[in-house]
Amino acid sequence: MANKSRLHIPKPSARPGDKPDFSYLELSPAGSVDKPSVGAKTRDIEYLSHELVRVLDDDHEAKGPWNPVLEPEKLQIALRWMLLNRVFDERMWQIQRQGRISFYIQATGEEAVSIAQAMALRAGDMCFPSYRNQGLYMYRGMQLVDMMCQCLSNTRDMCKGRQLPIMYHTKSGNVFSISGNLATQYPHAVGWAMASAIKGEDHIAASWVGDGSTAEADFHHALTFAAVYQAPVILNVVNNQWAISSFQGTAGGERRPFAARGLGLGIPGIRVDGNDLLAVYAVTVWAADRARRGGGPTLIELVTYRGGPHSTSDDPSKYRPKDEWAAFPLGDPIERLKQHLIHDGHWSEAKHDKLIEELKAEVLAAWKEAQQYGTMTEGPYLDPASMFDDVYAEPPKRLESQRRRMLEVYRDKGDL
Amino acid sequence: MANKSRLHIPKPSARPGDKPDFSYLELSPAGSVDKPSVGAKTRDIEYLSHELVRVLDDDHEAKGPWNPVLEPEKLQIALRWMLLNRVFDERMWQIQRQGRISFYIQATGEEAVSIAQAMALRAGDMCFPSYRNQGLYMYRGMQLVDMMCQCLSNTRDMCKGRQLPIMYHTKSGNVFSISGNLATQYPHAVGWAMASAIKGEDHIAASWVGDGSTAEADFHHALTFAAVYQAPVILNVVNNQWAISSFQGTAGGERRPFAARGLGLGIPGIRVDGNDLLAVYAVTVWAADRARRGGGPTLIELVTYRGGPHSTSDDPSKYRPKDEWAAFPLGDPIERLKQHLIHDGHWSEAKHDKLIEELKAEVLAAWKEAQQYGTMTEGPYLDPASMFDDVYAEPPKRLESQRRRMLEVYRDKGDL
Amino acid sequence: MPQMNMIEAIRSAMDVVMDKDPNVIILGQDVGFFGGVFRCTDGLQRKFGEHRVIDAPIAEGGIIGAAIGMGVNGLRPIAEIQFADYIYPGFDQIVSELARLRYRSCGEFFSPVTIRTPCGGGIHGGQTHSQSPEAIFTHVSGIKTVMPSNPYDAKGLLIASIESDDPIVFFEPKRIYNGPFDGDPEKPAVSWASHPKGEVPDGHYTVPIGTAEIAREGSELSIITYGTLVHVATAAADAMGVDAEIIDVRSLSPLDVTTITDSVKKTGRCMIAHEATRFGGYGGELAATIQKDCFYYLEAPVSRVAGWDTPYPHAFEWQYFPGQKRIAAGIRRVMEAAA
Amino acid sequence: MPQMNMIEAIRSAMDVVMDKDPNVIILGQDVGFFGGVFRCTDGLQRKFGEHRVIDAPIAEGGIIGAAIGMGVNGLRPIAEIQFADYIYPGFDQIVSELARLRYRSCGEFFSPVTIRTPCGGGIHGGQTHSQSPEAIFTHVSGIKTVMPSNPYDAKGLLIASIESDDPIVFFEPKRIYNGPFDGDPEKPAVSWASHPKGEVPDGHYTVPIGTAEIAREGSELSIITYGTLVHVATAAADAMGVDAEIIDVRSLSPLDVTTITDSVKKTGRCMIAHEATRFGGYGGELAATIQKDCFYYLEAPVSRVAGWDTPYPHAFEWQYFPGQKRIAAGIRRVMEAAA
Ligand SMILES: Cc1ncc(C[n+]2csc(CCOP(=O)(O)OP(=O)(O)O)c2C)c(N)n1
Ligand SMILES: Cc1ncc(C[n+]2csc(CCOP(=O)(O)OP(=O)(O)O)c2C)c(N)n1
Ligand SMILES: [Mg+2]
Ligand SMILES: [Mg+2]
Repeated sequence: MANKSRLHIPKPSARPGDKPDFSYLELSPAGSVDKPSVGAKTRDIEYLSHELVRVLDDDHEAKGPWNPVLEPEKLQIALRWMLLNRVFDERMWQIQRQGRISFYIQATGEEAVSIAQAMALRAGDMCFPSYRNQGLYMYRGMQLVDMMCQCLSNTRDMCKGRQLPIMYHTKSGNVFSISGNLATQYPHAVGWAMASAIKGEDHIAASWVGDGSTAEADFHHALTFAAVYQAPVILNVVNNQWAISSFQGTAGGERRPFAARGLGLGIPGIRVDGNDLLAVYAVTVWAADRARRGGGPTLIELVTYRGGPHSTSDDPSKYRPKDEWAAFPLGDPIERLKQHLIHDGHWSEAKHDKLIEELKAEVLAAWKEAQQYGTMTEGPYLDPASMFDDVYAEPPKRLESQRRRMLEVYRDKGDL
Repeated sequence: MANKSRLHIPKPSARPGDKPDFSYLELSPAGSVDKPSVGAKTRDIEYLSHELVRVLDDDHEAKGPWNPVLEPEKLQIALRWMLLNRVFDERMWQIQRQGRISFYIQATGEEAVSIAQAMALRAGDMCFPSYRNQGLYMYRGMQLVDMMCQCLSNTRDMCKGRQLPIMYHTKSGNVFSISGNLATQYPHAVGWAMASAIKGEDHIAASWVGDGSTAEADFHHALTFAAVYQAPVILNVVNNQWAISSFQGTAGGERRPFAARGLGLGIPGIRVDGNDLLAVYAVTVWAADRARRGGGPTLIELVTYRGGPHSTSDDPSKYRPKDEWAAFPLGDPIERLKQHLIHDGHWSEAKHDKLIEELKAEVLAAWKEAQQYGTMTEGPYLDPASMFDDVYAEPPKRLESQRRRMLEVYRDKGDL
Repeated sequence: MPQMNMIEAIRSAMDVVMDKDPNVIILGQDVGFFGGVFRCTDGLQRKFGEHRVIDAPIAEGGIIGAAIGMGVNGLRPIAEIQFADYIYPGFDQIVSELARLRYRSCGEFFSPVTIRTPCGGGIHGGQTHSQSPEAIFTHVSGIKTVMPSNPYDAKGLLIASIESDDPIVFFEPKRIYNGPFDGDPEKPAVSWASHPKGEVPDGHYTVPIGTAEIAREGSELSIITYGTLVHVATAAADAMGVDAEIIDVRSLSPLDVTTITDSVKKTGRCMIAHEATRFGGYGGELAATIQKDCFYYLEAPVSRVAGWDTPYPHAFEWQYFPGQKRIAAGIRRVMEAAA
Repeated sequence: MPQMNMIEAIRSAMDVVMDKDPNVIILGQDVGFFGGVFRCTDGLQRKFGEHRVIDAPIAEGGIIGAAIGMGVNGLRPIAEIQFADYIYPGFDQIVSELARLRYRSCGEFFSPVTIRTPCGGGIHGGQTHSQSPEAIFTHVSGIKTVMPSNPYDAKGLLIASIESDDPIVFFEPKRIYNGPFDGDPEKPAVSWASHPKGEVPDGHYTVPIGTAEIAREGSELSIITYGTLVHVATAAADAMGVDAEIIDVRSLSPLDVTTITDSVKKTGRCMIAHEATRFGGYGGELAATIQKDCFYYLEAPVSRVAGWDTPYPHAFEWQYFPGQKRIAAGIRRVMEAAA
């Protein structure tokens, strides 16, 4: 039957053993894309969804109308956050490999997304992240030790042991609780933004999904509601080329950029070099401004690459070339910002190395502290009886009696 | 709170008491829209989603590149089918009003959609209709008496009393079973088309949803799968301006035509005058051709107007101007085709009146016949024991015992 | 005291809460200008404005998803799903998000959404306007599931639901919107005016979630039921002259086990009745609990009368619906079982 | 006879059927080139081509919706949902369409889709990789619901499911993919090689849907269970030295009532065990049926051991999971109840 089949089957440009091939990626030269006014009509800015907004060029210079012209100090801070994200991920990955946490997800290669966008938003804006946005939590003030304690499900775990590692949340930092279900946070962001508008506040919401997740119903729900009510929301699609083993074409990325997905609803889309911190910052500021002024939603596609495996449960050598990341034309966001700063005379290899060492030490110190609150194998442990809390605000009797029954059977952690 | 709210609330141009206002509808002059080749690239035909393909002009002449140049006999047949649809609906409406069936839905004002598209498709193509596509069943050979028997849930009911009136199906006619749940048939059509491609057959599928239903998840699923696998399918959005009491803007129609919804996935969209049988026929033939040649899906938006109430349960005077239909700039599809035929010298008022009388008689005869198979108040009745059939291909024992128990309690229809 | 039918009582509940709390908003298909296909929100948009009574796109998943986000941002959304049969496209948002948000964020985030939806049969609605899907929600930890059987409870429970910080699926048995229904479709319609529970205070009051009510005291057997069937069961017992105690469960989750088991311990016999299909239905949970807690009191097995295990068939509505005859047969089975 | 683990058995089932019937195709996330996140479809795309083993977009509703359409057009689709926790976005298509298509079209249209999905806990998967949502499917008329507990049954039931013209939700308890699990996470993993049901014929055979199996004969009480807990319950009974009869339900709907009630009539005592949360769970249906049919034989109330009524908590997996201790406590309760 396969022989006569006329079904189109999307195929990635390279599989293991093949030479990486990113010729399918349409790139615009840095600085080449016009920057419209925030009040521009959607119809007049459709081009933004097909071009690629870039600020940093191949010679590490910042160029063109989207250059946000940030002070060197601010860029050094951004570099620091991206590096922290990377160093943290590396350490946690190792820790998982040593069996000390059950699961982990890296953002390797995508750090500019969370850091640049966190920088571009205001503290009162609400973020509805995916599981690869740990940078948002960091930037919004979550302590490394708290993130580690969450991954350890220990006595300081903000999730009280109820969630898989990396499923953080912070109300004070205005970053939502991560769900294991893809894209469900997208309509939440739109609803949150609608409420903000209803209350006459000027806070906006932002949410993130991956390229693969755009196929989910909630992506459509979010876009539809955002368009209908012109909700002040930024809807980000992080196109890191892969969804576990499926390349972005499996989600419909073969023909048009994901940035174009909202055009048919009148939602402007911007395609941006997701590994160019300056560009990401600039488009996010633009979209936030637009939303805050009542201009409605913007869809931002961040073109990047998933540098690591999908998660600690994944082995990408089974489905993509080992050296694909190295061939990715948009490079590594950290390296690019570093080179830009060096090029402008505001940074050096030595400073960079020193910063990395500092951050490693910071992460290590946090890890040491985190373990004091308990590890998987050594106490102190969370009280299992707490698993019956927070199911409801007003708990039904049956949960109390189940709690009692549980305690009759399992008196302590060893007692299974 | 409402005072400070900055939320955008879509509002229809007119509510009861207001003067109808269709200035929001963008119209292209008849004959003015270019017709691309079937092999044209999606990017090159985006304009089709923003224009309005029209063939019949205000002087009833057929014009321009989309004119399918159909023989007068064919047009007379089309007129006949549209009229039959209308006359049937009118009669069934009355019958419901008399309490002789429990429910009915008209297609009044939208008859060109089903008839023109049925004419444009091949018998082996599979249709996945909405509840306003009765014309498809008629054209595909379903007898009026069978449709009536379905609405009566009588002994000849193809649904054996299991479905609300109007929820027909015909396997031999290749028209799917109607669901009460909106838009669920859309992904079925795509899956069916995928199977056709997998089997190497050249049958295509077509499906229909309303403007309001485009907000449902299944609309997105269907578009995504159709785009990813380039399924040979025509996805129709019948924009009749209303979804019960909600105008098309509530589904996101304020900013862009529904025809543009697939552009971001690379699905070409065509916006067509849905009350112009020639135009609808022509775009459908074009899209079918494209699909059959492996060009993939096309989204067709049919701009029309729901001439009647949503269903027999609805009262539109509560939410829209009474005279809105009369003000609709695209008129009535039957009247327009009639005038075109008269203009060309192939029809006359007298013939038209006579045809209506004929059709009324045909419908009445069918109604007389249908009643012989049972009415709601008089036998013969379907055997209630049959309600346990077809839940499964291989029925579990519990259904047999429930059937027995039911029969112990209710021995005959009166015995409730 | 004013007389209200269930639609008026439900509308009054929303009116009262919206007057009191500017954060309460309504989101749903046709709820705004039109006032809802069953008129439950009629007049509310006129009174509270189109920014608080909002017509929504036809996307149940979107309505619930957006409502969750609104709730997280301090609003107290009431989401109307036009028919319970159409709640499934929103199922993932209910189960995976609404139900678990408080738990997974340890109370930092929650969303006090009330989902109102008309359910049940008896209105010639066919397969897709007659379903009773309550059982599947009772199985979801983190959600409360409520179904009133009369105007007084409808208003009191709905106010309690809207004001609760817990998410609630609030089922409205549409067959009794306009009057109680004893299961006989041939009888002329009766209005709520003649029913004591048709008397509904104008102002604010609550009926606590988690409490069942003894709808009719009796000593010979206990009938555990809810929604429309409370009235059918009462009529059946009356017609048979059986001294049945009828418990209106009202709050399916959390369940008021004590009121139910006290009754069964007293009568020693128990029948459960619901409209939903029997297999895997909520009656299973009730029967399992009752046989466990009342084992030594039961003189007969706990029996269930329910919708047959088929989709809801349009033409055989009255053979499908657990009407008086089927309930009577069920009662007889329980009464005749040897102790 | 070859030894297979459950993954191999499941793969073999698909392989055998695909060899036999060119209309069988597979659709799911990561099922193609990669072979599935649990490797169940590993090698099948290589063998049958990418037009029969198809990587799908991440849209469970789309996967099931498209599969239905394919089935209507003569294919026999196997849809893989990566985790049962992610089946809810496809719930409407399952309940409103797949389950009812045959009924509403009186058999003219139907779609023989098999939905395979890994379920259950015990793998440190947290809330969204551990759920057991089988109960909600058993309540849906028109769907069959199956859950094997060993490689032999997995293959036989899966072949029967794929070949059946009825739509089936086929749950795969992932904790026992690689070996039986007695509930003690500290013990070294065991493989299926040492288990008699790890012997799996290479070719075609079926295990009929609708039949339960006596996993272990006994006389003192009946334990009714399925999936992973079959092994946990066996280990618990063995450890306690209780002569329990353990029934592996396997086919949740349709249910083999006779095998179950025969056992309970014989032993006079009954405990039900499942991983899913207890309230509104499938155990309710089982208990309701058993107390009804075995009332005069029961010496103690039917008891349920199940997941607690909370979301599945990551760190307290072993306090949540109904392990040997909880099952033992349940057995004791049933055994100690006065007759
Ligand atoms: C509803 C749902 N379906 C499936 C999964 C399993 N899953 C987890 S991540 C993933 C891939 C997501 O890819 P993408 O959206 O591109 O994000 P990325 O991992 O690349 O950041 C899948 C299929 C899930 N978590 N939720
Ligand atoms: C899933 C679902 N939600 C809601 C409804 C109730 N409903 C029936 S028709 C309708 C309006 C549909 O409008 P549209 O799609 O524009 O089609 P039209 O009636 O105008 O042809 C609604 C909301 C339904 N049938 N199914
Ligand atoms: Mg991705
Ligand atoms: Mg419409």
